[in-house]
Amino acid sequence: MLAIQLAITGLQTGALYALTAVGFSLIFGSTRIFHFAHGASFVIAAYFFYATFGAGWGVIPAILASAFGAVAFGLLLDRLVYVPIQRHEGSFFTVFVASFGVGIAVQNVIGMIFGRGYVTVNTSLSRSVEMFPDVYVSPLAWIAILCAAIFLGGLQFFLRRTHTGMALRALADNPELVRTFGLNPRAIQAAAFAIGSVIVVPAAIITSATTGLSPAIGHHVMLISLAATIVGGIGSISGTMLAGVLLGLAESLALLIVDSQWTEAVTFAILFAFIIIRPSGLLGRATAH
Amino acid sequence: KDHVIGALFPLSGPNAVYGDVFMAGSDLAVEHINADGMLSGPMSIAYEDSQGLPQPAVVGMTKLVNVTGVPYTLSAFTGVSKAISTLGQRNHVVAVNGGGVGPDLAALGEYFWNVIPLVNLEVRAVVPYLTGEMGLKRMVLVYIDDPFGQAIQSELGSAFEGTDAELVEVLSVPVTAQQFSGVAAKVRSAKPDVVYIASYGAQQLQIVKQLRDNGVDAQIVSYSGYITPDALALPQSEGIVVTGQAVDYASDDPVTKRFVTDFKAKFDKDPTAYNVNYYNATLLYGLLAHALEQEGKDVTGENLLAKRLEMKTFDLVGGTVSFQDNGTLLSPIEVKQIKDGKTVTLSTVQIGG
Amino acid sequence: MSSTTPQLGEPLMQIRNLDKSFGGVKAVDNVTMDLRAGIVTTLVGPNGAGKTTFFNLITGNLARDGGEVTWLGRDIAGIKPHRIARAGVMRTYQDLRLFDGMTVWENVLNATEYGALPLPMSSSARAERRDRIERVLERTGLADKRDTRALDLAYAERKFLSMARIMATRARLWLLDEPASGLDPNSYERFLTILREDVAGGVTVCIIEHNLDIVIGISDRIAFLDRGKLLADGDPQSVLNDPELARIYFGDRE
Amino acid sequence: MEAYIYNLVNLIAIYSILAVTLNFIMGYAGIYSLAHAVFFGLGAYTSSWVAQNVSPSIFVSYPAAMVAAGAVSLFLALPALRVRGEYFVAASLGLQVLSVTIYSEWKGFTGGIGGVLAIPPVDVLGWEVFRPGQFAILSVAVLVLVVLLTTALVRSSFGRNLRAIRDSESAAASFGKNVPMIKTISVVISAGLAALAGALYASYLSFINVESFTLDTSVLIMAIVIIGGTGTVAGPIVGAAILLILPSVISYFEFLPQTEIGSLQQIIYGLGMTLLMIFRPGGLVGRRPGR
Amino acid sequence: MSAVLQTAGLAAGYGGRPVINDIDVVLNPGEVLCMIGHNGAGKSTLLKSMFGLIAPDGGQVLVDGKDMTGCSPREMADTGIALVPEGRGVFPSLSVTDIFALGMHAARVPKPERPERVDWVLGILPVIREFMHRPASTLSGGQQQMVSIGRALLSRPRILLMDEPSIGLAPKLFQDLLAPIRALQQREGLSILLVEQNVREALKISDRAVVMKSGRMIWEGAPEELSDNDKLMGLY
Ligand SMILES: Nc1ncnc2c1ncn2[C@@H]1O[C@H](COP(=O)(O)OP(=O)(O)OP(=O)(O)O)[C@@H](O)[C@H]1O
Ligand SMILES: Nc1ncnc2c1ncn2[C@@H]1O[C@H](COP(=O)(O)OP(=O)(O)OP(=O)(O)O)[C@@H](O)[C@H]1O
Ligand SMILES: [Mg+2]
Ligand SMILES: [Mg+2]
Repeated sequence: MLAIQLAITGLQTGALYALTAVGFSLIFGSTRIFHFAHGASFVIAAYFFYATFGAGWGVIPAILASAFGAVAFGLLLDRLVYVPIQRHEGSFFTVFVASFGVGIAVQNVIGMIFGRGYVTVNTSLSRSVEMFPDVYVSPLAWIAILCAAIFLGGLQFFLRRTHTGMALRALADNPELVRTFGLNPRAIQAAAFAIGSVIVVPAAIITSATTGLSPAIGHHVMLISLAATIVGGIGSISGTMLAGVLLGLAESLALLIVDSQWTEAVTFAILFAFIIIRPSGLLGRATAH
Repeated sequence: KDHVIGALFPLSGPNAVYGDVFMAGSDLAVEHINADGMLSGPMSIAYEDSQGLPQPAVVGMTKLVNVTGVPYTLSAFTGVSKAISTLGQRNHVVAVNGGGVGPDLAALGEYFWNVIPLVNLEVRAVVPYLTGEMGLKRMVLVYIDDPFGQAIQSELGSAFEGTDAELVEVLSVPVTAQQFSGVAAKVRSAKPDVVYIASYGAQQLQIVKQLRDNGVDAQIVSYSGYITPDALALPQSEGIVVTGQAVDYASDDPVTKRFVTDFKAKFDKDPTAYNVNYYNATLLYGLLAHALEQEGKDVTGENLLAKRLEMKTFDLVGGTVSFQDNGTLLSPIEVKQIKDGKTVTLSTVQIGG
Repeated sequence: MSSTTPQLGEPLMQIRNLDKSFGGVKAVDNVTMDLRAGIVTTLVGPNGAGKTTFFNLITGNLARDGGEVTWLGRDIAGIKPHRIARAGVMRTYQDLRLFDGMTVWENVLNATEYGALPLPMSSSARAERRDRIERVLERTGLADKRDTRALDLAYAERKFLSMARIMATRARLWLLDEPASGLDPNSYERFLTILREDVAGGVTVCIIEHNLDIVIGISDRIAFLDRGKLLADGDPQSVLNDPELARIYFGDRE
Repeated sequence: MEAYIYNLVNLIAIYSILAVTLNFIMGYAGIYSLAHAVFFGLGAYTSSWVAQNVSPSIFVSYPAAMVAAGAVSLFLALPALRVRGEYFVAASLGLQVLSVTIYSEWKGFTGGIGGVLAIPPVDVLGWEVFRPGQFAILSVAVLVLVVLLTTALVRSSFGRNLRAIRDSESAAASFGKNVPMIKTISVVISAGLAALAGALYASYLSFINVESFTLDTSVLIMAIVIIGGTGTVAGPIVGAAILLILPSVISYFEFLPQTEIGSLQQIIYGLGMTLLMIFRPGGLVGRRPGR
Repeated sequence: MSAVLQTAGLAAGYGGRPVINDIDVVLNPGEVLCMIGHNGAGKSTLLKSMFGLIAPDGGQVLVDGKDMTGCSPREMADTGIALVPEGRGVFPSLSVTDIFALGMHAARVPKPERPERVDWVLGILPVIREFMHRPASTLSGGQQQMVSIGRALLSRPRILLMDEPSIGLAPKLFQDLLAPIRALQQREGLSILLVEQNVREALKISDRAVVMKSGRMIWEGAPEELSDNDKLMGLY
């Protein structure tokens, strides 16, 4: 019973990880921008929802506000920070440090506005009900899994079938050539940020009701996203999704064997092992040469 | 002459919420001391951000000791207190803790004082109440994997010896963890009728909420660190039993009355034990320095220490208190329950010295 | 380096039944040939014929599926690229792969430094090495650019730097992958001059080239590869005039 | 005041050593490690253990720290041989998180979160060095040593080989370089020297715990290198000085509201990092933007 | 006869360093103009600045007599210009099919016409059929070059700028490629600016030739004149 319970819990966690990680993976995969502040997008989306919902806006307007917050942040960051750095041919790590700095700033600004403590959105949906004897599942778990399936399926379709999807992959390979084709790399990059940021919204909202929020929550989210992106294979969206779910499951099922302080280590041991054994990731293509 | 004392509080980072609480107490005490003209000059506090972490704390302490030149600092958090205690001892600067409750804080040398009863007292008070009055026999402990949590674990282990109740499962969680649905599943599968939560900051609230959300209906118990505004506001906190030093806010003594009245006026809410402790820690400096100035002595760390040993008892908020020789306060412990966002006292337990 | 010095025309490297495929594509298919001392062998063939792959197999950059390669009589199966290089087989890349962050001088100097940790070096050896590099830069026309980062060089200069690196080593077999592609007539005349001098100095060369002027200007022998198969291997005239090969590769040459 | 400055000098020297050693693999070999704090920590723990149980002599405890870190760094060399770029970053991240868990749980050696208390002062030829002023001499001396050693290596053929590997691994191999060997040696040297910083840190503070060796520290070290300027000699030291002095400077801004000072400090710190990267992407000491 | 594409006093460079100066080049409707010049003469720079990939430092770019100086590649493409860039003009991780699809999308080719266009290009470059579904990273150098040219043709440009298409191509293949392009040009009035080092082959299909040296145009005339090797070498 405990195993089943943990598997379901892991699935829920994994669905949220997948949603968050895919956003990062999409942005990183297509723009090569190491968007470490993706965790901050998550925090912003979550607090926007918390604030507006708490102010009595109703669910739908609050979700829209949350999406607005995340997308606006992503786009602004792209315009004001990443584009100028790219103009100077800043390296991968220049971007990383800049992004990390933004992450610190956002965490503290959120702390000043909303308090540095812990807040949560109260809803009866987070209350678990007994499905089978001794197996409790909350409605939010189903919502999380459903959201992940819908969003990720939609994204997959979008990337495979639409030209924007192809353009995102092309951008990863060679921005200059994108221009030669007569496309605008800036616009494609902005699209990557918009899509990548908006896709954290369901995860952020669900987290605000289950785990609850503190300004520092973005950090962990970011690490998991990074791990899932790599385990899944850079540039592989479906790989990232799968990896996100697997990491969630591993983290939860690990409790069957080890104490909870080892669960994070389990996640990252998987990451480490993956890189050594299968460097191209779960579904990544081995690149030539 | 100006009086400056130091304070190492978490002003940023995940534990910053405590910094605000501590400051509310210490700032009020400074206002009172200055208003009374208790000292020869205006008193102020130099705050340094410890982030609740040892390394920034050591940097801040070095600055307080060497640049500001304070004789007396306020400290908080077990890790921070341990890290700075060596500096305090070496430089003869008193460090006073009013927030950390790890039992090993009692053994950090003569320059390290605690104006807070340490958590071993709280555990010793609550276990008989749970097993006796409430008739709860199967306990699960969820504790944070640090010196504080470990202290509670060992304290609980011995508290259960010789009773008919038992500790059926012990689950430790890492300091940084935020996801507890898995832990909740394990708690549930142990079928406890009481769960003890030993953590702090945002984490303890996340544990409580997630236990409740994931179908753990058993009685939850925690310690004084749980009594923060955030926790009281959490709907899932309803019915939780907590312990804490007994402060008789209704007491007639003038110090307590003035504190309670002014606190309510200033912050528009009831004070908590942390507010009291840092008020007391600051006031303690005022009392000692006042006494030293009366005698025409310098206000140095050595003299403050000597004076405390000499005076022994002090009129602080909550009544007259006395220190043990190791510099730690003894205080009665209350067992309380959270009802509608407030605590209601269930019982007060006297602890012998 | 081996002490046995094969005479002009004796096989330095022998390749027997070499095979390599990628998924379904047979990139190199049962190729057998010798690379003989002091001789320039030109590898020609349509795009995707497997020429670059053939180089990758000889240098150990790719693992072969079957066949045998011996260098100075020793089998070099499974030997790491750096060991094969130290044994005297060096190459250039179609996409150059210069050390972009280093200066011209450092690029060339580094090509001569094998050891992981710096070894003490006598001052005469040091001077000898410096002179050697100096001469190489002089001949490739890079002497003025010695302190320029490889990244900042113009196209032709990059091509010549790629040559300069290999010229400064003591490699006995050079594998050159389209070293002159995109060079203007002036530059490739210079390139040919350099290559002829080095060949006269005893270097053995295997070169991949599509430019017929260069092929004609330099080859002692031409090996023709198509779809991984060695279709012809002989003196330049007979290969160039083979009507079948002209049909699939050379096209009409006036 | 003096003691305060010495204290800052000590911390700057210690972080400079970390930054210089990270720069050694990052700036020259292109091995971007987010696990440098692991070796910092291992050095600190090992030297503390040796100082408490064997001898506090600098000639015993410090070399022991270097050897331990050098040996464990082979775990980092493993992914470095297989992958590059962001994959390696993630691998090092994995190692970092794993190590933090091990440092938290292996309480016999590290004291867990509680840390190691009362580490004896380091013994240099019979002198116990612990006062900030004296210790500054020691820490700066070690820094100078580390800088000299790494600079000498970088300017030698070894350094050229590292840069060659960074620019093109396959071409380096084609010119006879034993790429795995060179990478492994560079990682071991970097970790071994970083352990010296750990040893200094432990004997200076006389208290260490795992919180000083977390991912945040690794990121801080990396930020120091990048802000200072990768692949330069002075960069890491300038970076360390700036990043350690900045917070203390901000805390002198008396006009900031007391309760928010911590947050404001962090905001200024974070935005400062970002702005620096926008306007000086090559770092303070690095090449100017553009080609 | 007015020019379809023309520059007037065009100057451009990188990071403030001028590379080309005062270039007046005229591409007439329906002609193949061959441009040659030594390495580093600035030929690629000229093409890039004409196509809007780098902003000119001075002078003008005119398309059909209309001033389009400083327009983006997007706008240039919309006027019916396509550029085959120097080097490998493919996205390594995209399959050939995707590269073609993206190319047609960028060129705003109407959806229903696309399959037909692809067939048409495969008729000109039949070898591509063999590796249509492979990612471009697994293609040989020459195969990538073919895909790059194929993609430019897909938009059925009025004006085709080609930067050294012969690099890495087998001689026969280059001939095979030039023949249909020449035919296309003659049939449909396509105007081509061809930058080539492979002078012999390029001049065969050219109507006119220009020579660049050190950032300037130094010669202009009939291709036959350049076939005389001594004259050619004299210009370098
Ligand atoms: N990593 C790979 N995966 C799959 N196929 C590959 C790979 N590398 C090369 N090929 C295929 O193997 C064949 C030979 O390629 P190779 O690069 O050796 O050709 P080449 O003769 O050098 O051609 P070119 O003259 O165009 O450079 C080609 O069909 C190519 O597509
Ligand atoms: N991206 C760039 N940044 C800076 N300088 C450049 C850049 N591209 C080219 N250059 C310089 O501009 C000059 C002209 O280069 P360009 O590529 O236009 O010459 P080209 O005539 O096309 O030569 P090739 O025949 O070698 O292709 C050269 O000196 C080159 O170094
Ligand atoms: Mg090739
Ligand atoms: Mg060019």
